[in-house]
Amino acid sequence: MDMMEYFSNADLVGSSPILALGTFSLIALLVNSLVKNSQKIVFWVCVAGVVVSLWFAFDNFELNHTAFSDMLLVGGYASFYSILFLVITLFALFLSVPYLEKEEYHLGEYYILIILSTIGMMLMGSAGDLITIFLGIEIMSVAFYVLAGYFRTKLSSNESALKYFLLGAFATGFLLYGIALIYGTTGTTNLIRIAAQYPQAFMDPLHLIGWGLVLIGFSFKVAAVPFHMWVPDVYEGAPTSVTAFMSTGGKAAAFSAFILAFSVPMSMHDPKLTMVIAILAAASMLIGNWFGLSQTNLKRMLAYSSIAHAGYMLIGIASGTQLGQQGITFYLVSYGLTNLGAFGVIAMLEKENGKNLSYEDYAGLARTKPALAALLSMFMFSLTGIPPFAGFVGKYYLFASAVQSNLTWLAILGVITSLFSTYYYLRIVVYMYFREGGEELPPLSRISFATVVLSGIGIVVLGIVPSLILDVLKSMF
Amino acid sequence: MTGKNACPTKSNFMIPLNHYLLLSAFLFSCGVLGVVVRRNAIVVFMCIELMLNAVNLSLIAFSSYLGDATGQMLVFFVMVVAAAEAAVGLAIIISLFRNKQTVNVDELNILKW
Amino acid sequence: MTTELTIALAILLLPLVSFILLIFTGKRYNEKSGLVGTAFLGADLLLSLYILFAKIPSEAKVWDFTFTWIDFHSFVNNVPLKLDIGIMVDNLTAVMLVVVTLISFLVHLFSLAYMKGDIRYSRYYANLGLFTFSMLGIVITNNYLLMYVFWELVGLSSYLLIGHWYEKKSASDAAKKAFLVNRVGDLGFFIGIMIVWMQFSTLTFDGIFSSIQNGNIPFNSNTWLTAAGLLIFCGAVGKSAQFPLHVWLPDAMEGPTPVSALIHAATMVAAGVYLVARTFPMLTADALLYIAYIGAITAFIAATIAIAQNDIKKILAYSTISQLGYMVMGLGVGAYTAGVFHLVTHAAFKAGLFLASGSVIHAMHHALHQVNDHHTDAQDIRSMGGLKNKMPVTFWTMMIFTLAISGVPLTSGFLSKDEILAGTLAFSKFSGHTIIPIIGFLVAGLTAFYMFRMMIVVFFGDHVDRNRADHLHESPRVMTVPLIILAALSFFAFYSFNPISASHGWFFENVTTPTVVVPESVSATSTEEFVEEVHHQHTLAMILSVSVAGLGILIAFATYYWKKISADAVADALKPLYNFFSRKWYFDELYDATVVAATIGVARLLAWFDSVIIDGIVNGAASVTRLGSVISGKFDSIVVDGMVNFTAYSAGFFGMLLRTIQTGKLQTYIVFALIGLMVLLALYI
Amino acid sequence: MQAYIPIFLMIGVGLFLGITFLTLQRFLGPHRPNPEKLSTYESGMPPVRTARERFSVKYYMVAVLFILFDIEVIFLYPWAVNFRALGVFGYIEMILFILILLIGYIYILKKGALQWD
Repeated sequence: MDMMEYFSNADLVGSSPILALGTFSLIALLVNSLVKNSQKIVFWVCVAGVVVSLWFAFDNFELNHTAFSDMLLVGGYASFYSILFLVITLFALFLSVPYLEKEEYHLGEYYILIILSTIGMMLMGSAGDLITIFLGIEIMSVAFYVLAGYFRTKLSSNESALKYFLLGAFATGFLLYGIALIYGTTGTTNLIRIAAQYPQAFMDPLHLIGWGLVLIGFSFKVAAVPFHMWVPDVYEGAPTSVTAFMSTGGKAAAFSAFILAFSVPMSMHDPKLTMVIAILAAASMLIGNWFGLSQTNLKRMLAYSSIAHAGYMLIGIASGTQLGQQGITFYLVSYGLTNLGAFGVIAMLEKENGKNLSYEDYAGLARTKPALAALLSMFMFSLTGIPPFAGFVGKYYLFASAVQSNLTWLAILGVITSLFSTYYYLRIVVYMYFREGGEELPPLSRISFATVVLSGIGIVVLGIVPSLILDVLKSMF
Repeated sequence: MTGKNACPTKSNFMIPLNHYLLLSAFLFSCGVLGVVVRRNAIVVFMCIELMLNAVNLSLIAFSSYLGDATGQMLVFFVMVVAAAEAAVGLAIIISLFRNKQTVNVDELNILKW
Repeated sequence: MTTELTIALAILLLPLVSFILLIFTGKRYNEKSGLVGTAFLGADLLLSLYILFAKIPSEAKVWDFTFTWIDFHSFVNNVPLKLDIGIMVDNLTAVMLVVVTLISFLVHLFSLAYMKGDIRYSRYYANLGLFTFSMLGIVITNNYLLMYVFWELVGLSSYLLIGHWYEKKSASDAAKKAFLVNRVGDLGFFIGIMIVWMQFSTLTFDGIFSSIQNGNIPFNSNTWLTAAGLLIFCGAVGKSAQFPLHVWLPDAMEGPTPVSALIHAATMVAAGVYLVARTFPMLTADALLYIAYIGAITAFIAATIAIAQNDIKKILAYSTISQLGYMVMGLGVGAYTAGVFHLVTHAAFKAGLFLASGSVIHAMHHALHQVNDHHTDAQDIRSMGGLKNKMPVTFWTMMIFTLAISGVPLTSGFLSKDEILAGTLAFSKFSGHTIIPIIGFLVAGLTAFYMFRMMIVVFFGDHVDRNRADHLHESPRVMTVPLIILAALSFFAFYSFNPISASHGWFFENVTTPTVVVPESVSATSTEEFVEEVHHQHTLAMILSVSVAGLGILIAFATYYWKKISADAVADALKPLYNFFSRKWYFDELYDATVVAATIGVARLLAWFDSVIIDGIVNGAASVTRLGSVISGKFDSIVVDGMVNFTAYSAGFFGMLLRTIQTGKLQTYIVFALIGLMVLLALYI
Repeated sequence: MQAYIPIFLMIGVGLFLGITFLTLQRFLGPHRPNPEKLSTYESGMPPVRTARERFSVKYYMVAVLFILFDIEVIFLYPWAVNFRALGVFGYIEMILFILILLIGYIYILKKGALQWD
């Protein structure tokens, strides 16, 4: 029997970035088990894996087909997101080394788990089928659960992991139930084939409930209000380097799958579905920003900010247009760079046992570490959405998409909540520049600093010349 | 697999799809309720497993009624994923127990506000 | 981009370069930083002059360089979605460039001596550079986006400058107050911009105006057009210290005096007037009427307060507010060129007044220091007197500035004030709002009175302390030269060869009223008719304004020089009124009593609610005590910082919410998620 | 309703058999208790402590690993069903799959997770 019916060269090429990273993760696992004290080697194997995978992803960019009987998308969108995840992973890997060494808990498994979760993200970003989305989410999440509890002797890390795990698994139940109902009403889990059955299938209430449940599952993953409450606890308790990775890569992956899945039902421009997503977006922007106001711990503040930013990005989903989806994609790039940088600075200044994380601890930083203070200010400006940083362009994009889809009220709300958010973002700047302080700081590592500087350069370049990404986006959608 | 063999012969003896779905929904709700009211982390997790298995039931039912194998395939994946989650979950609970000597989820409150 | 625009860009960027240079090298070359900054600004001034002399004779109405910054390759409301930004130079911009760089240069020069030995000397010059850069940015952009960015930058850099001596609590409070009050206005400005953008999907002045001209009105309603105009005007109300947001400006006098000259004469406060001028084409008749009234009210209130002040800088501060009200009123009545012209002439003589007062204060400080007097206020005019002979250059230049601001013929102030007053007369003829010209003339008289009161008390008679008088000296050359330059610029000849009318001078010929684009049904009187009427009213305005100014001066001399009228007796006779004026119409008290008190009240209510109800239910007695101490701590900080510390307040409020929702308990989270799910489900079905 | 007959039958038979055998042994079997017999049976060793005690964490470890490797077999099932149709290619695929599991096994082995002491 001819096996080419099941498997072709095109499938191999299409999945090459994922396969490559998977292979390297296995090699790393082998190295880790066979060689003693091999953290450094494992780290470099993982970096090599990411680089090779990046190369394959770039190579695939021009392609435009599907693999494994439409289970996997190849090229364009999938490649773009794969590249995004891989770059974020690379940043996160380099940020982690000094952090783990400082905390004196340095194991090779950490890096393996990071790239395993990246595999999950890449599956999500190139999913052509609800099963692929489910698998991707699970691969990513299971690795995240472990990473959140990585400091296994610390109670806060344990607690963070358990909360994340139980709520994550709970959300998976909803997502899966939704998938089951969609499958039951259309007879397929493939997104393309589901879309082919529209608009009749869309009239079935069971089908709609299915999408509603999938929406809930995704809302948990992207941290949209009211399914957001795990976020602050998990972000605060997890190791800072993991939080940096979760809040950027994890969020980007969730949104990449969100876009893929919901481009199908959103194509119907159903006012009720739009309204529900718009309300999720509005609630996230309001709650995230308001609760962010009263935080004193920077990690927790950034957690609430992450909820708020999920709200901004949901505007793009609610708009249901290509403009909105491009906006989300751009936003994810800028948000990823910004948050990695911000968490990078926080990880660098953190002292043992999670000390040195409050606003007060940053007083007078401008005098003791002017470069770090300037960088952190830039990240805060970008999160606020002040030109000429990348955050501004992203917000502009998303608000424009809202106006285009007659959701002007959402854009107005977005602007107002952004104004609110300036209070807590710029408060840290005020502390750094206008308050006296300055305790002993932990020694700063060069690698972390270089990474943070790179993300700083990234947001400025993207803020001034956004067309670098915009032109790519145009060709993707 | 064409699915023809997997499809039971449609006869008068078939249990209507709705009954499966209702049972599945009932089990799912039981799971959700359990997650909300139980305090032991392991029991909470078992209730989540119950939710997943409720979904498996409806998937199998759909698969059988549609005569399509995709649903069964998904069930395999769900089971494997559930097993992996169980392993990780158990590990997390154990490490928590080692530090805190309890698995009561109400006592997890150093992270709040 | 043409050569001229490249030069214009260089004008914009030079102060920024100066700022960056001084920030990075300031510590090492502290003494040199003043000279570096001044040199940069000198070059900037020369370039600006070049642009002015190139632009005025040029055929082109405007030099514009616009490019698409971001192209989203998409359409919104059938308009391509993209962000165009750029710079432009028209006659107004060219004039403003010179005004800003000139004043800034002179302030740089003046500060060389005035700020000598300051502990943050290089930081001071760096901030001056940043401020000048931001101000030039406002003047040179061709779109609201960049304008807003520079607008906020001006706010930030003025915060830095006013709070330069931040060890002094009053200085840092004043800086905060200025920043926050400006924020209120900026919020309106921002919303205005948003309305405009939502409708037109562009932010360039040109794009917006041509869109309106083609009948594209926000939400198809002229009311919204008026609202958009007024909201943008809110920004001007904040920056130009118009009623009711004028309260920050007098406090901002806590900054170094040259900073006051820069910020409160030619730049920051002028930005508001400039904004109105730029937005002028899209202002409806209704919007203009509001603007005119706001200007008139501001001019009147500030003038009355100025009469009763004794601090030399406070008097000048209120006179600034009053004159700004004049400009805004001028623009509001439709006398566009007159309003802008007053901005230019005022920039010169008001900067001069501030610098001269700086010179006086400098001398007083020096003298007080010599006699070891640390109690006398160096800024109180009652402790001065007889400085005429001690400081002749300062006296004569300041006299010229005072004549100019009082509107005495042969000065620049006379020309511009006259045009505005003629404009108000014409306006009242068309619209019937006679109160506006009445206020205009009244304020002209008041201005002459309080300015001469200040001059007489400070410079005439004998010095109050003979001992101290011996130590009073004229300021060094580097301080007097800027005064002389500004005094020269306060003569009519620079603006018009005709000493009694500027309407055929180069300014009026070249800076003309822009074409109004609003629909005819809601537009104000057409420009041609208006100008025609202004010409008719001109003579009347001139006669009236000279008489009221003369009257004001006469009363001032009668009261303070010849002592024919006893100022104290008058103050006693009109005690309630005098108190009302000297306490600044109780605006600060009013705001304290309303806004700040409301904030505190809400906080107190929440604290009570939190401690009594929420905690009683949720946490029990133990945490009440703990929370009580937290809340009372918060309460203190609210009382102390007033509305400044908004975040502390919000922490109290949202802390309460968080305590009830974000309990840290897993199942609470799930329950909230399920409740949310139910709500969404209800919406879905 | 007819469709449910097999289920009800199943339940009925199950209950019937369970109850019958439990009752039967009570009546048929001899019942002569002594302390030795009533104590917990532990492979013929005398019981040391009560049986209701906490297990060592090591049991959990083994249990967790068991679940994982046990459930992975599920993927062998569809392959086994269509073994002939999938041919050599399927065989290679399965070998790869097992190899991946093997790497996991090596990891466990080397980390000492299966060592009891």
